[in-house]
Amino acid sequence: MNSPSPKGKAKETGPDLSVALAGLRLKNPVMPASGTFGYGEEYSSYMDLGRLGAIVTKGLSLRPKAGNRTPRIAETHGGMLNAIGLQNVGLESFCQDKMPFLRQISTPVIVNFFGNSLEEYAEAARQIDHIDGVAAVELNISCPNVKEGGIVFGTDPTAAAAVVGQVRAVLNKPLIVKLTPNVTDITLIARAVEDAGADAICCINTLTGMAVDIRSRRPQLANGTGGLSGPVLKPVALRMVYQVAQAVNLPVIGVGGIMTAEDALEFLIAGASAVQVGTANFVDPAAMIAVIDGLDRFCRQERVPALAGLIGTLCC
Amino acid sequence: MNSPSPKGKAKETGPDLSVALAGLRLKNPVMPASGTFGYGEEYSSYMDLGRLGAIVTKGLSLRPKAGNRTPRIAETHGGMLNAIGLQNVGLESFCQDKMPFLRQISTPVIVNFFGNSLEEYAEAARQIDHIDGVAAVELNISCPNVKEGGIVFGTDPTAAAAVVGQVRAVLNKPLIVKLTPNVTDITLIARAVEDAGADAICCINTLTGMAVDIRSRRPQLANGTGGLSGPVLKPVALRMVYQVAQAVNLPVIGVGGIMTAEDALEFLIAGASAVQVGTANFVDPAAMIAVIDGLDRFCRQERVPALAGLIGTLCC
Amino acid sequence: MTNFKTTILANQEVAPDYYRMKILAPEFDRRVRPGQFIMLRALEFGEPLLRRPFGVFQTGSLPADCDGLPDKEFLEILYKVVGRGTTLLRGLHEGDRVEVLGPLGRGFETVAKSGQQILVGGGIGLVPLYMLAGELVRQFPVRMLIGGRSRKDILMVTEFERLGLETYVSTDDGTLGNAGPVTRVLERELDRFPDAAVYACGPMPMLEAVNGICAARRVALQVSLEAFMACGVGACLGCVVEGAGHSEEDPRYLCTCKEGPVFRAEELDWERLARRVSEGGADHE
Amino acid sequence: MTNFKTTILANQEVAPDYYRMKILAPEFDRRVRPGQFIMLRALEFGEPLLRRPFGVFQTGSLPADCDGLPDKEFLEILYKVVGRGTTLLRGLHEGDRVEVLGPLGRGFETVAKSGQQILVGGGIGLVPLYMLAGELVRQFPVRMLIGGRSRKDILMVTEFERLGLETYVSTDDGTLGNAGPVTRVLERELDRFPDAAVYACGPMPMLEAVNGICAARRVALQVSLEAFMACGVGACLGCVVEGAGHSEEDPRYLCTCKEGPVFRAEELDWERLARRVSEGGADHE
Ligand SMILES: Cc1cc2nc3c(=O)[nH]c(=O)nc-3n(C[C@H](O)[C@H](O)[C@H](O)COP(=O)(O)OP(=O)(O)OC[C@H]3O[C@@H](n4cnc5c(N)ncnc54)[C@H](O)[C@@H]3O)c2cc1C
Ligand SMILES: Cc1cc2nc3c(=O)[nH]c(=O)nc-3n(C[C@H](O)[C@H](O)[C@H](O)COP(=O)(O)OP(=O)(O)OC[C@H]3O[C@@H](n4cnc5c(N)ncnc54)[C@H](O)[C@@H]3O)c2cc1C
Ligand SMILES: Cc1cc2nc3c(=O)[nH]c(=O)nc-3n(C[C@H](O)[C@H](O)[C@H](O)COP(=O)(O)O)c2cc1C
Ligand SMILES: Cc1cc2nc3c(=O)[nH]c(=O)nc-3n(C[C@H](O)[C@H](O)[C@H](O)COP(=O)(O)O)c2cc1C
Ligand code: FES
Ligand code: FES
Repeated sequence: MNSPSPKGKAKETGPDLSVALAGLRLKNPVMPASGTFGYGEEYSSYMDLGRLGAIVTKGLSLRPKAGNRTPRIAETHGGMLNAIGLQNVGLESFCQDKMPFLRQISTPVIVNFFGNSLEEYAEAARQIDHIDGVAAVELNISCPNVKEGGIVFGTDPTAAAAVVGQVRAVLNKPLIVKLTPNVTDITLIARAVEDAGADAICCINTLTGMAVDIRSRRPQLANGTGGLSGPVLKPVALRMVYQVAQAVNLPVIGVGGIMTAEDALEFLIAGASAVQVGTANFVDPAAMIAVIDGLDRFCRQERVPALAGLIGTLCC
Repeated sequence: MNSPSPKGKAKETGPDLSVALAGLRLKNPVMPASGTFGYGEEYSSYMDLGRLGAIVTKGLSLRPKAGNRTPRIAETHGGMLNAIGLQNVGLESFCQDKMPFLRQISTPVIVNFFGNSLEEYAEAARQIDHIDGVAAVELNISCPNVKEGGIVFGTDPTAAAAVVGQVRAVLNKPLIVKLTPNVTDITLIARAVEDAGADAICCINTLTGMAVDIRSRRPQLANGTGGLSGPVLKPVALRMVYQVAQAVNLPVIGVGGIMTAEDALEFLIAGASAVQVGTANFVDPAAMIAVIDGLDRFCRQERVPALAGLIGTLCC
Repeated sequence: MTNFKTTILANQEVAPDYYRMKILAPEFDRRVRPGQFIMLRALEFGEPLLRRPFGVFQTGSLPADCDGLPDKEFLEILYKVVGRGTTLLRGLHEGDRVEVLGPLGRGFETVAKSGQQILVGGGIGLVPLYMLAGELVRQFPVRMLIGGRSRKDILMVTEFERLGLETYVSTDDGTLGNAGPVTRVLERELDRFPDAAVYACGPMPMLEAVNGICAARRVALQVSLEAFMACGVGACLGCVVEGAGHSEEDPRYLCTCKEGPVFRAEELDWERLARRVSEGGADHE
Repeated sequence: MTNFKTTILANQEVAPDYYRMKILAPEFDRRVRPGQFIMLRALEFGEPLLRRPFGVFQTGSLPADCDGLPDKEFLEILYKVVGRGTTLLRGLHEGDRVEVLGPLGRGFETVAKSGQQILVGGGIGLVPLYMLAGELVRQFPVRMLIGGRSRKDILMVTEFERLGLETYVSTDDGTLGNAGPVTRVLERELDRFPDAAVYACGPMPMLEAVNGICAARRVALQVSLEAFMACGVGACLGCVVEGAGHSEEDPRYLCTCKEGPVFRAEELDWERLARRVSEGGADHE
């Protein structure tokens, strides 16, 4: 970090916000959570995307996916439920229509993807590995294994290891595995995923929840249940990030309810090497920029020369 | 329901709010959640305790328990974390000092209790079974089995069944089993508990969470992690109540984030036969009375003659 | 598309549960098209978390105070109090801070060649039609059909009349204007002007009826839809509607926030739209 | 102990970050003891969820308006803005609605036989001492020792003086009154009046020092403690402190909300108290 910052004014060098993650060096630890930032373009008029530590895409699958019927979202106290159903344009269209824009952004692109069988996961990974301009992949294992009775890959250590192993076998790019919080002991899954070859762990996806319309006596979501996100998630996400960071030797990306720089700092201190911001983007399209600026301010105030020095410094 | 209501004015009979639960008939489905209402007396100056559907005590153990160091509570967005550590006066002192007051209240008393080994659970159950004036017991299985490596009883179907079986063997009173939400599949636990002889299921206890003080870089709770309660919990609780009500043939008590009558109705419609109000008592000491009055109002407005008719009527 | 923090200039009740809110918004006028909307939230409130979508009713400017400052350009919304977010909005006052994301989405196309322009607004659905009417009336004869359940749901009639439109009111219960659905007036007017262009906004059942009428007569129709929204910019995919030709195998979802809220009728899959539950302004008539 | 919804009569800044709030509270005066507190929340806000505890600074009544209504009895709190809840309180105005639970807890005992009464208040900790001073001064000579970090943390000196007390101010940085800790003044006064009774409220380190001094001289001491509170009525067991003789085997927890906030010094386990982290007003000096 000897070179002067590109847009740098002629004043003293600011704190170093950069972090290392699964072989990547990020200019700061802040990136969007998959599914809350589209394919980047949607928010490009609200911020300089190049300021982000990385960009994470909406979850992609081999073929386009229709997603669920509407209503797909419902608001709850301090959070929201979503049952989008992983609607996405599919890998082919992503390469053609979305990647050209993303390649122009001067920040690493992380592709989030999923499948409904081991084969789908592996084939998707094979294809993504060849996409030029993709810095890393994020494997969403919160999906049911449709072929094998529908158990969610990420809720069972063996199934989680299997899918990670299949993907690892065909993938050269760094592999981030995103865990579901709907489990008894997330450290068991984290360890299985580590052993199967993951380079980093992203923690957490949404908690499964429900809301009922008492007049119509129907679930508020057409799908019945949905994924809970937003500030409500933070205490659970923080606990799991802490547990996982203790349990494995991989870097952890913290996600769940981050709205402010203070929230992000809680995750970094608890052991996260980077953070993702999801629902907050809906509340404020410039939320991530505010988080980055806030991290910078905190480091100056507290005289922290390098943000990475705070990672995992929780004293218990 | 032929007798005129005791304090009844000379107007038409109101809606019937009563519900059946594990052999008890409750005048309405609203009761406090264990640990948020002390031993009843604490709130007696704010309401007529006799109006409650039942009273549930703070969790009790064979011997007095010291609980955790402080800070024991921290507020989070839309909820709170607690790590009280099950501090309680112990069964003996409960019988001597608390029961005489509770016996005077014209509503069923439900004793919540826990242990740290199968033997402790069984011995506590044996003693409670003999306490005059206790209508039912609520078994909290969110505790670690200290003797067997510390795994939490309620997170494993076999361990859950074992503790319920032991207690069932010595208990004549109705047995409610309270489940922890920190599991992959709550229906597995619910079915195990049903098979082991439970009369009802209470769903849910707190989600494990954490909060970090970014200046001191310590957890906000002395205990590190704590239990998340309050409105944030509602979507998860509702989902689990719905799942459990589908999975077992026992009545379910819904608990988690209930603040208003509308919240309670969501739970009843999703399949709960009764509801417990916890954190809301701290926000408003008369919260339960407001919930009861609100249920009454809803039934009048929607012309529901008997509230029990709404239970489990969710159309999916 | 910008996001800006600003202040409320006025927030007045216009009828029970209906409010007009003027929001300071310099240069908004230049950027907004009739039919576009904003996502609004009150600052300094944690709850509700998400912003709420509102059509832009009009833009304008208040004369400068004696303080020598320039005129205050504003955007105005007209809203009905239906739940948590709008209850909170109702409680705000002049000077309170809000945050506005917008203008968002695709507005009405006004590419009609000639002829009668018929606007159909049901309840609060007349909001996006006001700016449209103002624009159309400069070139075309415009007829405004306003419908509602009852007298109290009929708003802004004088305002529309002042634009110089022919305005027809109907209420289901006959407490104001013609008794009966607004679609009956539409049919009558289309009998007279069979090649009119129609623009509609209102509750879903009304829109379906309007679509049925227009489709049968091959009359060009644009509708403005509602949906639950989280982001408002096409990122979350929460607000989709099924487009024409949609199927499970070949999904053709359209984002109400980005590809809408205004759609040409033929872009939509009306059969599936009709099956939507509890969305799309059912509560807002 | 009641819970009542009421309105704010005034909410004024008295120094940067310090506010006085008068709350309409008929008949509160009759029920409250010096040292008791209330749990307060603003209505119509979902966040923060839990009420916040505040000592009662004083009670009083505002003269009736010309409207023929009776005098407005109020209770007054004095608070420092430190976080979410107090930031929200600062933003409230006359007429805004709040909910009050109280009076709560055990106040000061004023059973002293005779002699000097010495009150020691650190920062915002002087709040509960004001009513106490007013009560004591009717019977005894009272000395009020006010300490703070700096000039800006010293409040209400004139108010205390007006009660007719001897008032001594000290600041750590010497910007007002004596330079040095308030405990130095306490030692000096105790040298002069060795059988005085002492009453203290303030940050934990100050209370410990005061306890050390009083214990060594066998002077009767009452302290008012702070703790995080959820219920305020003894139900949640969130606010406990270790009582004298406490051990794991024979736990002697006392609820700050119910058995306190005022304790006789000998009731407490001072060694364990000293080990408490981040509670008890450390941030409030
Ligand atoms: C593009 C667009 C333009 C709109 N323009 C206007 C307008 O000009 N004036 C106006 O009064 N309203 C308008 N609405 C509807 C408005 O957004 C909702 O009434 C508002 O979000 C309700 O918020 P709430 O918190 O008060 O209600 P909630 O508490 O969230 O819900 C109360 C009820 O309102 C309904 N509802 C909630 N959100 C929406 C939504 N986004 N779309 C449809 N129904 C909803 C639900 O069915 C629910 O039963 C528009 C909606 C969209 C999508
Ligand atoms: C019996 C009692 C009487 C009190 N009397 C007064 C008073 O008269 N005037 C006054 O200004 N304050 C008083 N306090 C402290 C006051 O309750 C807290 O400052 C307030 O709750 C902070 O709320 P917040 O949401 O602004 O801060 P938060 O956002 O909740 O926290 C900000 C910081 O304040 C501290 N804090 C938060 N809550 C408490 C608490 N309950 N006790 C101690 N520290 C806390 C925390 O360490 C945290 O770092 C009293 C506390 C108690 C227990
Ligand atoms: C509307 C929406 C869509 C989402 N889509 C995806 C997805 O496609 N893939 C994925 O791994 N996570 C998805 N998530 C989960 C988020 O990436 C994130 O894990 C979660 O929202 C918690 O973070 P938050 O509280 O900051 O929103 C989605 C979340 C939301 C709200
Ligand atoms: C301070 C506190 C203490 C609690 N103590 C107990 C307990 O002793 N036994 C038990 O089974 N649950 C206990 N709980 C859990 C509650 O009974 C309830 O399951 C949980 O708080 C969720 O409900 P709520 O969101 O309405 O608070 C406690 C909760 C709180 C907040
Ligand atoms: S509201 Fe998010 S995509 Fe339309
Ligand atoms: S605050 Fe609940 S016991 Fe004291």
